[in-house]
Amino acid sequence: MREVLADLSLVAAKDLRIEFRSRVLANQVAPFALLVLVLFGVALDADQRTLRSFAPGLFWVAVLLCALLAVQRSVAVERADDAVVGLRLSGMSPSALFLGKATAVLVQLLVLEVLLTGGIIVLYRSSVEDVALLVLTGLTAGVAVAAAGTLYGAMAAGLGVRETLLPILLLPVLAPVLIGATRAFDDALGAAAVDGWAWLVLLAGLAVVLTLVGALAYRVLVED
Amino acid sequence: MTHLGYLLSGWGIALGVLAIYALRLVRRGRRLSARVPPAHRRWMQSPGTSGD
Amino acid sequence: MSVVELRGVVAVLGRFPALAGLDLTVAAGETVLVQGPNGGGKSTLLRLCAGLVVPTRGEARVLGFDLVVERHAVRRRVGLLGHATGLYDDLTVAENVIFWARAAGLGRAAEARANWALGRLGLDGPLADQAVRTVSAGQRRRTSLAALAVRRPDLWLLDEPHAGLDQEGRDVVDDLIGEAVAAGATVIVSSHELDRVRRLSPRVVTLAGGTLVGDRLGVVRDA
Amino acid sequence: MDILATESRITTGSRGTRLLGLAALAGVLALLVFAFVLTDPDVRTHPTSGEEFGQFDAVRLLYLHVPMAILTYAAYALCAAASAGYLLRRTPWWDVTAHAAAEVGTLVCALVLVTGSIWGRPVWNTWWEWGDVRLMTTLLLFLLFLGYLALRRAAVDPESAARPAAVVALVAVLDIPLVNRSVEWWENRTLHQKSTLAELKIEDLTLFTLVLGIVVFGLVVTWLLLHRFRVGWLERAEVTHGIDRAIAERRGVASTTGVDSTVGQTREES
Repeated sequence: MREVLADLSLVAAKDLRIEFRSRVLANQVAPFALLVLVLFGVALDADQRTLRSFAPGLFWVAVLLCALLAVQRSVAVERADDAVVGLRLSGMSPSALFLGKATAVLVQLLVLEVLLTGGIIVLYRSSVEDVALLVLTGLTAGVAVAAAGTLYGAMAAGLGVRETLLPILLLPVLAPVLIGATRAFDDALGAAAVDGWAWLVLLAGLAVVLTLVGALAYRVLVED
Repeated sequence: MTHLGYLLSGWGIALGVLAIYALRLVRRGRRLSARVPPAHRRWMQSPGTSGD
Repeated sequence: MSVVELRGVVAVLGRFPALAGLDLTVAAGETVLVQGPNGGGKSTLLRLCAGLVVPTRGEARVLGFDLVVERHAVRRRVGLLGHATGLYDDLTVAENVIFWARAAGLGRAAEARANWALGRLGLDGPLADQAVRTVSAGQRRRTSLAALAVRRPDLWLLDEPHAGLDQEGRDVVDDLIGEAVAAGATVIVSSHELDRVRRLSPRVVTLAGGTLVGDRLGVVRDA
Repeated sequence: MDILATESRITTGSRGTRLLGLAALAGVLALLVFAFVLTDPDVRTHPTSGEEFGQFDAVRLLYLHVPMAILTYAAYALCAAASAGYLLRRTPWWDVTAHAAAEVGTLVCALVLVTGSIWGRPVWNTWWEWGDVRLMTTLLLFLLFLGYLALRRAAVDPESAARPAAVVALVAVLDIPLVNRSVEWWENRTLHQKSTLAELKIEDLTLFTLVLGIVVFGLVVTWLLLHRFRVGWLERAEVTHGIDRAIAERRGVASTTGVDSTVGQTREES
């Protein structure tokens, strides 16, 4: 267990350091996230009330689109110079590897979520009614997205067609996450009268299931 | 009979698509069969021989 | 004890039988040079011995482990230098080597071992703190070798280790191989530079068409 | 010519599947007779106003739609079971079965969505109803398995896609209850069943026709599955056969490369 934690943090720290150096997130993904928010605003004809009530859904669609980019980047880091071979020879457990990669993606997603939250407050005039719910939802849904993304990213990359295959594999799996996170945000942002905490429970279930499945399935995928 | 258009298109599309798929499967099977030695086609057993 | 024991091994990549029935035995402590035409199966042989390619037919044991069922045990005990260098462009030379040392489970010893390997390959000094993306191809290759050396593998699998290196770099590689053998490791090298490797290795095996077509044990006849 | 005879012509058919195919064809014809001639349209009279309402003849689409929906889920269940079997056993039989079930299941699933939409237009007055649990679940399941099939096609050789595909299938099927749950909460309204099927007077003949539909489409799907399995099996066999040939060819090349295989000198040395 301690070994798994050590390997997890080693891999996650490595990915985050690479991210910090290359600034792909800051220079490409973050502007893209804001761009998506602006495009939604333009497409929906800038009616403030519409935007405000749709803000939770638009927020999470933007997160999913950014997650695709983050996952592809996370995969590309290992594939660029075949470092993935070294990882397979390293003796690190595939589960630790999976959790490490997923943790790094999660951290990046959380940064993007903070940014996007600022974006919808400024651009869509959303107001935060329940901070705790907002934070916990962002975290839990982030875990689910990062876990599923890391699993399917590795899968698509293994077959050598990651760019085109990843969205069609990943997005349908994340549909319940999108629904749950949107509803929970509806409550947290006061956009609709729903019980956000009940949705948070569903999200937590999803996050746990996807993380466990990912940690087990990663072993199956990287076995050879 | 009411809704005749809906009925015909519903049943027509379903049965039509299934038929086309079946036909294509059979064709694909024939093409592949010709390229694979009979030992690999284990369902091609004359009656009387035991399975496998 | 033999470190590599292959009997009638077939390895299929996609639909291509890269190894088409290969027999090869390598004893512990031996250094073997693999040569042969391009596409003859040299790289696949090395990847197979690393436990990265699964034999589809035949019997294959490496370091006493069966390659079909005990690949994992094999993997952590071998070091492979492939065509790619397996480094992270955005990390420095030292960070890369330290990462791979930690990944090999060296724990506290990782940093010291990494420093030793960096020094051994002439990568210490300011070069160590340069991002890998900015160093020359030869230095990159040396970094990769350092990342391999920190693992102290029992079986070294080197695919064209001399490619892209200058004279000094080649000598360093040869010294490194010599040291590894002296420490009891087994080395399999594929190389086009026959004369150079023959100084290290009396045994030359030739692969063509995915099979063994030559296995010569003998004195080097200098031209 | 007796079409049941074991022919010398090479096909994926066998005596058993030919019989099955004939039974399925006869079944479809019988089902058409039941669905269009023998059963009555769904016409109900309002107890107080005496107005006629109901699905009228559109109900005849249900004899097609409901059995296919049941078989879609059965095929996907088979795919998940075979995928689990593959991960445990790692033999091609399970993998080919999973692939066959996924492909046939997805085809039927597409038809379920289309026929459901065609039925929904006159009865619910809409082609598509957001927030209906079963519609959404089925649609997402369909999309999940489109991804599965895309992954299968993207692979260079069938073997390399086997494990990822098994994982995708298992995750997809695991996803069903979650999707179902979340959509159910999402919009707490379901047009299905409560408003339509349950109110339908299930007469004996109606029920019989529905059951007949399940049996008939069961036969059709079984026939398709068997043939799809055999096609998949042949594809594998073709690859194996091709590899055998390639090995022989490669070994042939090896002996003619001109490298001296005896102990001694290689040509480059001299």
